[in-house]
Amino acid sequence: MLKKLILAAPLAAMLAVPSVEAAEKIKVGIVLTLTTPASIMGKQMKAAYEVAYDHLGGKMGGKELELIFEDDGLKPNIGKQKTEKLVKKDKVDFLTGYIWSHVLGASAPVALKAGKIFVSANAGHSLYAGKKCHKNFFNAAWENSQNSMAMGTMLNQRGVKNLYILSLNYAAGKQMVAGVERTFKGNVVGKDLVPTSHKDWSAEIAKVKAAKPDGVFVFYPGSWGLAFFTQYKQAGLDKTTPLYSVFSVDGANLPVYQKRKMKHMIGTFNTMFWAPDLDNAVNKRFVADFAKKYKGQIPSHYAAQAYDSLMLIAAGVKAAGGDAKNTDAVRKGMEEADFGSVRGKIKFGKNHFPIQNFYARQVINKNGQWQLSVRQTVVEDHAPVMSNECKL
Amino acid sequence: MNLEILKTPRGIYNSLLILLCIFMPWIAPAIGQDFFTDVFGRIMIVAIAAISLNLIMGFGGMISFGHAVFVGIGGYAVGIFASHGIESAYIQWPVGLLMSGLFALIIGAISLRTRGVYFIMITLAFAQMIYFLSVSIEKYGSDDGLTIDARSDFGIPFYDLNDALTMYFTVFVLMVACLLITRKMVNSRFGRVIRAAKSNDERMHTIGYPTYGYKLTAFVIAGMMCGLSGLLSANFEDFVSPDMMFWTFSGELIFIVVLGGMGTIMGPLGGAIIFLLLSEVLSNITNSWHLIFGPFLILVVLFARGGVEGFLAKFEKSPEAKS
Amino acid sequence: MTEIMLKVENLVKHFGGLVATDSLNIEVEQGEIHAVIGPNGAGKTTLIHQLSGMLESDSGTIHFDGQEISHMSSANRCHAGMVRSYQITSIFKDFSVLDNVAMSIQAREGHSFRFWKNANKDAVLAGKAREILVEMGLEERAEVLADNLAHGEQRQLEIAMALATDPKMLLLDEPMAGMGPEESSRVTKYLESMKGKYTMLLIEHDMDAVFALADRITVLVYGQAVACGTPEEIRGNEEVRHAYLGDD
Amino acid sequence: MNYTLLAEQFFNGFQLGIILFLVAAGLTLIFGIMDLVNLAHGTLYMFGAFFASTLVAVTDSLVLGMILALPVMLAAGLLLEFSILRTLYERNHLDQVLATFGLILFFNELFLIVWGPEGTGINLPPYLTGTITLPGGITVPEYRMVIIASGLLVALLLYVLVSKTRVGMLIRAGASNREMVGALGINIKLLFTLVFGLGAVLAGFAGMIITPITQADSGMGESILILAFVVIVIGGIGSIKGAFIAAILTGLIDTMGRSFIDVALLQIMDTVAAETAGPAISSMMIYILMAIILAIKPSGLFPPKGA
Repeated sequence: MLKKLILAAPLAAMLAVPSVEAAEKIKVGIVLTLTTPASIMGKQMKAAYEVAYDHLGGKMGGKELELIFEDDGLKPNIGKQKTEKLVKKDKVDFLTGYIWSHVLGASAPVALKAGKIFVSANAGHSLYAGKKCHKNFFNAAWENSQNSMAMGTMLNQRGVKNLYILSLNYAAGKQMVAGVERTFKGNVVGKDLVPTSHKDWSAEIAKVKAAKPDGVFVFYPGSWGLAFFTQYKQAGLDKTTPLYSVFSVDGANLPVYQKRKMKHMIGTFNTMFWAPDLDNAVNKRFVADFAKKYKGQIPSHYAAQAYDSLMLIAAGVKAAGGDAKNTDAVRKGMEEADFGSVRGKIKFGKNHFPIQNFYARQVINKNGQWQLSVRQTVVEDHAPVMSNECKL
Repeated sequence: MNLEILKTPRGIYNSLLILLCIFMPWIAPAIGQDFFTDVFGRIMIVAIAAISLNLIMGFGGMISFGHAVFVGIGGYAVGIFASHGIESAYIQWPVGLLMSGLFALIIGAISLRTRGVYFIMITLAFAQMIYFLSVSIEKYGSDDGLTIDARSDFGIPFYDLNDALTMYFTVFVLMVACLLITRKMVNSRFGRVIRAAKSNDERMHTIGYPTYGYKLTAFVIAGMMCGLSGLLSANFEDFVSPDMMFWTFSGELIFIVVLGGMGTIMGPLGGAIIFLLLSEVLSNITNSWHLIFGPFLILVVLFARGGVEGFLAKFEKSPEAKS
Repeated sequence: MTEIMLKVENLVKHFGGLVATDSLNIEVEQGEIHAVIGPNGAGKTTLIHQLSGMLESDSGTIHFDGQEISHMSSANRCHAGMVRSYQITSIFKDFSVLDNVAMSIQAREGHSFRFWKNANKDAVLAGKAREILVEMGLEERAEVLADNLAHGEQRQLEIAMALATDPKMLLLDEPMAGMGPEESSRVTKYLESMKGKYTMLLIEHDMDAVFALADRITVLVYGQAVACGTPEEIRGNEEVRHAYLGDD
Repeated sequence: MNYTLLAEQFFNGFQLGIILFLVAAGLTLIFGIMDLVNLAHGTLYMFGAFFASTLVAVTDSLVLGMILALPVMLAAGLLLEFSILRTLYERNHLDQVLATFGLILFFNELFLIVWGPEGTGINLPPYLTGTITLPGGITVPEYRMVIIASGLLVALLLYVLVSKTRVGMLIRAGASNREMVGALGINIKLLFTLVFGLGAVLAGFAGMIITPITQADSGMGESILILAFVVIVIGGIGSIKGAFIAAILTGLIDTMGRSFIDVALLQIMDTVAAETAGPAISSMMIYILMAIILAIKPSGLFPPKGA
């Protein structure tokens, strides 16, 4: 009797989810990390999708739009499982979200094999910008090394001669390092990649001090940034050596930095394709509506990407006259990308990655709220370096 | 096969588990839940890893807290060869099995010199070491993992792992083979040595068994069986990443074995089905499902020792030997 | 002159500051029952541990059956023909009585790297195991789970397991410990019947049994052999009477 | 060779060793005396970090907050022991592993919900944010000095407690021979509870003093737990002395590895290979150390006598 219960309960619980399909709805499956400490980004992105949904009036190409969110738990196999569920059970027309390259690497093939259009809203898996590019694969964010390449250029512009590089010892961390080394023209006086289990940089910081660089490049996203920047100040380096970061200071964690009173972050530079004060009408509306939706926060670039991802899909559906099943027409519409992007105008390369500007951004304290502000354009119309490896 | 087994609750339950696995590809579409076939494919692959863990833990008393590492090694054998364009199963599979066996030999040789708590912690530490090593190898994707474009090629006409049903039943057949091997082995002379060593290792020495070699052999066999799970996982998921050897997965494997019924042949399969369905259901109910799952795990440990098999065995009249 | 089966020379074992075995010399002749007696803490069990290879000695040598075994592993000492039993019952509790004994049989039949054939249906193992059980009077309990045996029966099984390894010499660590008088006398009789067939080193608190069985007795006090001789000699030894046996 | 850097790194390694010791000391005692495999020991470290963060924020004083957090840690440890872990003493290691694994999952999720995904942290007061310059131009952040000093102080107190007091005598006796303590007619339950509480306070103390440096987030306990495992395995389970020496050794080797392995590798291979191998090897060093030590001494460097 028990065994029946044991087996029947999960089956019943799963079957309880209605699978009857409402006619002619356009369904978008969104896989994000909504648990674990990494959910700090995922939750912002979810809110941004909802803002985009509101801006679209809950419709795409005249048809009702449904967003289905799933949590990948920061695990590739879970991400893949959720993607399968979205494809096979919920029968979504599009898949988007995907913060992490490993989750994307496991999940994207499922969607692409099923003939779905897949839009990465964050993970900048470099293989998909080059060798593995696919006609149905779009990226509404960036390729991993683009941003750090822009940083290298910015360091040249700012006259940094001796640079110390600090990153994490995993794929994205190495791609960031490769990016900055590709464009930075001065000397790299030291380089350390620490394992992701480390939260204490005592050894590395001592090496930085000994090397006496005139700039430190860091890639320490999320909680690593919190810990690293704290220790940077404790070692007194904030007074001597300016910090240049990529993906380590953003709208998602600035409120946390502010809460922890990490004042030395103010004035530091980073690079990004977007900033909340980028001057265009779409962006202004997005930033304002996002704040209303999400704790009064200023959106991060994650949120901006999520917003653009859904708008990109909407542009495709619109071009196909509301027929989401007509993948060719949808794709063509998406390639043209005729929609109001938070970046101003957006355009895609043949590998379906954005060709876009990168800006130098600085942390400022405006009206008591820490935020990122555009300083200057560092590079214009930048495309991933591996674009020509794409045979589309 | 006789029908005797259907006379006990355990027998019915065990038969049901197998039937569920056989017919899921037809049950799932019939109830409009196609994706259940994938879920069960995945369950059976995890079950193979759990069966191999059960072999050393349930029968041999070796609590390996790093078992997931062998799933990773098997998986990477497929992934690394595939990334070099070598898709032949006759290269991928033997190498995958040999490498998992070799790693098991090295890890086992050091870990088995110690006992009890030391063994648990050392296997965990080695698994973490290999995990970090795999994360630092950029050539093979680092933590991004490797997407596998083509599944293992056996070069047999009409046998293609890309076909979903072929893949599913390949997994099924191999899982059943692992169950049979376990059953055969635990009742063999070798298996008795392993089981007796679990029961009383010191006595084994004094009646003339140098148990180290036997335990190490069992550890290597289990490592290879777990490597098989990895080979299948890589093909089934078309993807490998260091994540598959993270220590929490080793912990989950232990739980699966205990939940199903440690030291029973079919326990790991039942445990895998219940565990994976439960986590699926719970994660659909709430994102914070660990809040429910953690206490559930504790309750199982405190009040349901012997797992499902142990519970069902209580309804049996005569205490029969473990089959 | 009979052959010396076991020769222990200058054996030493320290635990921290405590000396458990202090330059001990013992000779056991082939076929004799040699009892080792002594007050609690005299180092009797430590001696068995050292002889059986469970404990590495600090110094000294052990010769058994013509070869030096001082650094041999327990398993190899067993294969050489020396097997021990335990004071605190040490059996495979989740195995049947028959299987407990069969494990010993299996050990002497070469390696056990046989992965396929069902050992439960192995007539050789079961047959020989049953013979031993018959000898020990446990044949009716063959299929019972060892854990479910009465205490005395478990003690018998303990000895049966040692015998089943087909040893030349038995190291018996208080075989009668915890037995009732009936079981105790049965085991005594049994050991007596085995006299000559096996060489035995017997540690026992039951003095009636010791004096009934032993050919020679060594008295151990604080890890040192204070006396050695026939039961009569030991009984007549004033020093031993005074220190240990009491003056009754 | 840059000797200032070498000295600084030595110092840093020592500090890492101190933190490891504080976590490992409790872990090794709990293993040694209660024979309890407590995976949730890392969770206690996390408890310390979060409780202290909150109390420091409430009291607006680093010292007061941390002092208040100690009894809270003790209470939390005792509560945990009383409610769940006590029933596990008589269970086998497997049950203990699983149940405490369940505790990890539960508390990580709970803390995530209560404190949010960004976790929490402690800001150092101005008087601790500076650096100290030692002779030879070695500069060290003041707070790291505080960690070392307070860690050493605790280690000293622990030494006195274990080697000079009656409770300590029982603890030592228990670590080397569990049955003996029972035979002495000691209230074993009380001793166990006491030892667990002590372990909880030590782990919690480590968690709280490291928080101003690393900040606190849910899941922080697991990476330290695995390192602490390595430490106590190297040191010999149940041995405080072993834990101390192994912790310092581990801290030094890990830090030295991260600092100098790339330089060393450059001597024998080209830049690209060295840059790839360097981080991989340095993250494996302590595990290799563990493997070597175990291959030579399977019970660790200082196994308690009689174990």
